[in-house]
Amino acid sequence: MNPNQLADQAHALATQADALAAKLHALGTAAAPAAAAVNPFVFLLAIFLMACFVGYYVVWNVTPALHSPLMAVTNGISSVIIVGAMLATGLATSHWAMAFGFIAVTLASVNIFGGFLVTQRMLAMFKKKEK
Amino acid sequence: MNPNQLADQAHALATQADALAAKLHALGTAAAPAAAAVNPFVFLLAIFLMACFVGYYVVWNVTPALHSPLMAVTNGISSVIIVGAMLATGLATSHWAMAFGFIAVTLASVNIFGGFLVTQRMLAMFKKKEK
Amino acid sequence: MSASLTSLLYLIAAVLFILALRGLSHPETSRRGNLMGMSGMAVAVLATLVHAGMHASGYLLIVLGIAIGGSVGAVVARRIAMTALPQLVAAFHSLVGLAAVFVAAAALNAPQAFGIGTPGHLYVESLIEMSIGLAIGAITFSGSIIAFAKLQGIMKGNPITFMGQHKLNATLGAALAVLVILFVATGAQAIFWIIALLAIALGFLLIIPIGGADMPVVVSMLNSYSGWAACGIGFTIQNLALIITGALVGASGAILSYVMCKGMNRSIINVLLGGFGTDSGGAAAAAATGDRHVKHGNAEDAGFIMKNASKVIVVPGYGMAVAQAQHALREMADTLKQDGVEVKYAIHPVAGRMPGHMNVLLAEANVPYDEVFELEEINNEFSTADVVYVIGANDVTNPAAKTDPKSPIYGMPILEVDKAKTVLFVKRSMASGYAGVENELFFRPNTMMLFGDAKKMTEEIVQSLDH
Amino acid sequence: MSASLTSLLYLIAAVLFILALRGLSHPETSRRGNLMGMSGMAVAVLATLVHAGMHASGYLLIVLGIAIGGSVGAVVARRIAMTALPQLVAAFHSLVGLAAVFVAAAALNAPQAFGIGTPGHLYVESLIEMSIGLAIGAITFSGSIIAFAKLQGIMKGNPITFMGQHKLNATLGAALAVLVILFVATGAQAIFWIIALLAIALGFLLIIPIGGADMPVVVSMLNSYSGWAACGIGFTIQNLALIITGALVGASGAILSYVMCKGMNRSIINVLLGGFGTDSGGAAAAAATGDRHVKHGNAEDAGFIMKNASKVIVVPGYGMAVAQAQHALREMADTLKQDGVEVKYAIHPVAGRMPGHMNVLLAEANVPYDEVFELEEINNEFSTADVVYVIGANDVTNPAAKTDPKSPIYGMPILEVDKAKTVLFVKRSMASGYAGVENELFFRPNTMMLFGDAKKMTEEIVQSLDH
Ligand SMILES: NC(=O)c1ccc[n+]([C@@H]2O[C@H](COP(=O)([O-])OP(=O)(O)OC[C@H]3O[C@@H](n4cnc5c(N)ncnc54)[C@H](OP(=O)(O)O)[C@@H]3O)[C@@H](O)[C@H]2O)c1
Ligand SMILES: NC(=O)c1ccc[n+]([C@@H]2O[C@H](COP(=O)([O-])OP(=O)(O)OC[C@H]3O[C@@H](n4cnc5c(N)ncnc54)[C@H](OP(=O)(O)O)[C@@H]3O)[C@@H](O)[C@H]2O)c1
Repeated sequence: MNPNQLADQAHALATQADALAAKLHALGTAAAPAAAAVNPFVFLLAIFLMACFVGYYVVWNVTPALHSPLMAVTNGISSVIIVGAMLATGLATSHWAMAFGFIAVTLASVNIFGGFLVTQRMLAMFKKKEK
Repeated sequence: MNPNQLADQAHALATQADALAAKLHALGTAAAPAAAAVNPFVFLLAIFLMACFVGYYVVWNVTPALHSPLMAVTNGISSVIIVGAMLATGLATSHWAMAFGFIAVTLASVNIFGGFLVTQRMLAMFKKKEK
Repeated sequence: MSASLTSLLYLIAAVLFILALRGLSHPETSRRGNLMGMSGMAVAVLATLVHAGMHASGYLLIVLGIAIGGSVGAVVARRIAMTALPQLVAAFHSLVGLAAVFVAAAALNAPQAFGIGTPGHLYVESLIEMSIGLAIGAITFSGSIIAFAKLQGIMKGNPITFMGQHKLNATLGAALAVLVILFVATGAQAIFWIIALLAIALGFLLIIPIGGADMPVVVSMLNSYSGWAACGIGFTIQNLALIITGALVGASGAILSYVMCKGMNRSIINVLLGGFGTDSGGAAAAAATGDRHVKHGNAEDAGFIMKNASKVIVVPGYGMAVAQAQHALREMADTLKQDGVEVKYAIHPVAGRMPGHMNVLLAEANVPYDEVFELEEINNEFSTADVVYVIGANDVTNPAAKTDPKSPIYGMPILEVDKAKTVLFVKRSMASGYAGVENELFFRPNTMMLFGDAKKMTEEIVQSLDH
Repeated sequence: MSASLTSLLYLIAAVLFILALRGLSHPETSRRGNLMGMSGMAVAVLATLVHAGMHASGYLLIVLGIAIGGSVGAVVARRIAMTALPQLVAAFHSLVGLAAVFVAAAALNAPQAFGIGTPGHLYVESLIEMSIGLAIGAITFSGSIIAFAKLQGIMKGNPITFMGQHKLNATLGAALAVLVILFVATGAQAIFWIIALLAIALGFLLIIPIGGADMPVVVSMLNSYSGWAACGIGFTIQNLALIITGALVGASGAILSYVMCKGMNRSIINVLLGGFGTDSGGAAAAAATGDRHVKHGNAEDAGFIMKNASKVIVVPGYGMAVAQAQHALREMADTLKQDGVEVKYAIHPVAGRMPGHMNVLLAEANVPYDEVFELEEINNEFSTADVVYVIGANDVTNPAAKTDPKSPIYGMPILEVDKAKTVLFVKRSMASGYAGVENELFFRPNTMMLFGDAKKMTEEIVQSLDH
């Protein structure tokens, strides 16, 4: 291999790497036009704030007669934390993380089944006058 | 320069480029941990959906006596589109874009001042019984 | 300032807008609500002003635009008569629609300003969102202009219909859809403007077949559209304030349209297909009185009856707005109250020609809002009233809504004024109201018709009371 | 599946949860609401199951966990008595709190799974969010355990107070804050677990000074906490479903606490500072009857009076729950209705020991919900009732709330049962209720006391009615 060839090859390699870098950068921005510059935390915060308003209104509209089922059903839905537990169990390679995840999956499952089924039992009792 | 030196240099260049690519990638993710992989559109959609719920509830809670001021005030706040117009006017280098932006700024300003001031005039009239 | 910080400020602005609408849930908090709205707008504008990279000529144009637009807006807001509110709102919507079109055009020409690509090479996602904002904005613009013209009387209120109208609209709509797809594929300027023109034409064509009297529903629907247009632009330029605000405005317009349609017991489809109602109630076919007996009265009679009553309920309607009789009405109520008569006001949800129309007019005449009651609050009280003074209202009292399944207003909730001992009807003739339905009440033995202009008649009653 | 698609599914799950709560606005839509909640959970779980990169042993553990947890939950839900609901809810909260702690621990050990850094090198942002989720979760866990123990009777209901309690709590709180800062700076495992232990201790200490009877407010407040903990974790792992759901649950708990405090006319601070009320009403100081006259009666008398009434309003309270008298009560109402007597139920917002407590029990006994009315709906009707049958309720009828500004319940809205012709009070003694306030009504001439267990007394009345 002569020096010139080598130099050419090196140059080609460098340009390739450069192109790769550019592509990677583009990848980051293409998926996310203007927002790429915005920290996703801001978006999550916006979602959180809006959800607080929604929660406020939606819960105030729950009829007082159903406040007990409300407590039970929120129990059920707050167990959506199982999502985090499942990801930890299924994706982690650390045994500790998997163990913690497994415990959390089990605890949340108690709540999911317990919460929704108790609610169902309660709601099944609310009946209108038979005519 | 001997071939070996050249090859070395080329190699160094390549590793450098590689590092650069990695750094760029890290830059994209550091600011935005897990969410980096998620298209911001999903977040914006979530915000939009939550805002629809908020809008539904907040407007239903407006007392019918104030439905006319409601129409006027929504007029005012919908002119927040001025933000887009201002960005176009101030950031664009294209003359067309600046002209379009300017027109939009002017139109939206009519609405902002008109909407809020008319609302103020209306609301100022709503008075309680003097005792 | 960093993009994140700017976004945060936009979020704060959006929350202030939510609090503004929340304030309108009660007259007491409503003024604070409006202030919140103003602060929200101030935050949004200031956040944009300090955006990194703004150039001097841009600042100049922005300040100029705000100065021109702001002064026009302020002058209009100060001068406008409260009775012209419906057309004012329509005019304002057309401006929002047009602004959306121009922001879309600016974004297409300077995509770098919004980080959505380079000229001619915009992200597909952005092009989709942009064309939605553009099309809805353009329809809002032209539709609102027609609504304004019909309400202002520049254009006749009659529904304008012609052969193949629906087909034409459908064709235009399909063409629009095709063009949007082409635009997303190419991002071409020319297609952008063709879409704009086509959408403007469609906006005209959609609204002309709708009668002038249905314009309030249309205005509210266009309000909703202007919100969705703002959302479209908001997604394009990824702006939190625009997305959230657009959803709020969209919801507001949709809900008000719903409230009106429900109050009239019609479907929104029925309204949009057009052809119902002409300019104003008065023009509708005068009812054939036949040989049925109608009890007339004059101001003296009315004054005498009310003076001797212990409770009077006032039911205002569109005629009060036409005659601008609200001040005379307040005077009459004051005089009656001095004589120890209890006076209350009953407002039907669709009395007048705009939601909350009567409330604003009564408020303008300094009627305290705690004397003004909504249908559900007061409907049971009519049986305890000695006199109901119906001033320029008609449809909202028509018992046909309860009794006649064939009537176009059947199912609409009504104010049950006939439960009172005496009903006084102030109107100019036996003509029917907006819905064009004869009102059975005019012929009841406990009804007395007071023919004449609402303002004049009320002033005469005040005089007779003063004697 | 791409991360965006997964996120979209989480968003759909969150919207389903919103619709679930929305369904609870009416009994008719409530069952559909609960189904929506279940579907939302199914969507969230399925979306996670098909997440890219899940390994086989993970799947195994997940299925195992769901199987174990699910069957325990299902069995408990099926077996539990409706009267044990408050403690069940408390127990469930403690599980959510503990789950949050373990998810935080897992995220700390396997940050790559959530894309929040590498072990030992987590993003600062994520560490902040994680420690918030951890601390709130741990407090929720131990606080709920105490609430459960007090409600279940495992632990005495008395407020446990000691010298320097508030100081100790403040010190612990400060220590927690310092540790959180240290944790964010270092990301050390050890500090993580110290925070967990400290927060658990704080949870215990915060709840033990609160009396057993105040536990419902505490349970609801902990419900709110469990929501905020979920939010903290949601921000850490950037999960839409968790963030939105956390906010919903947080709002729900906060609002229910507010409703209860308002219904009792106490501030949340007053409740949390503790020391008010002991285990149950019955234990509170028995009122000194003095020489004031009290009219006694027996089941026969009560049956006779009610048989001859045309309208009876039933006011249930905590005593009905204690005695499990709801079935007997329904039977009594049925018998009366057969005799042509109109029967209605009036529910005070804080009757019983949990919001909506009475409604669930009455529903359990097949009382149709359209016969059950809330305070505002029925308070005007007591004057038209011949008999009010107060069964195990006390405070919610006490006129001292209106007349005696020095009474601890002053300002609390009450059911105005004394407006009825005759008031029948079913309780075991002259003892006061939860608030420990003597009830003036017992001494009124139109009141008749029926001393005895609510269930027994009601059954006896049914027998006497059958004769
Ligand atoms: N509020 C809304 O949002 C809204 C929106 C869309 C449609 N609408 C419709 O508008 C109608 C509103 O009912 P309404 O009872 O208020 O009005 P209406 O039924 O239209 O009746 C108004 C009456 O006022 C009389 N009038 C007109 N000018 C007058 C004057 N200068 N002095 C005295 N009387 C005068 C007219 O009778 P003469 O000609 O005999 O004087 C007419 O019968 C409903 O049918 C509703 O569905 C309302
Ligand atoms: N619902 C909530 O969310 C909530 C939350 C926190 C606090 N609270 C408080 O709880 C109270 C609820 O009022 P309330 O009127 O329902 O209950 P209460 O005032 O506590 O009175 C219950 C009465 O039932 C009687 N009783 C107990 N066991 C009985 C039995 N087996 N048979 C017959 N009677 C029996 C007791 O009198 P004897 O001992 O003489 O039988 C007692 O006076 C309010 O003070 C409220 O502030 C409610």
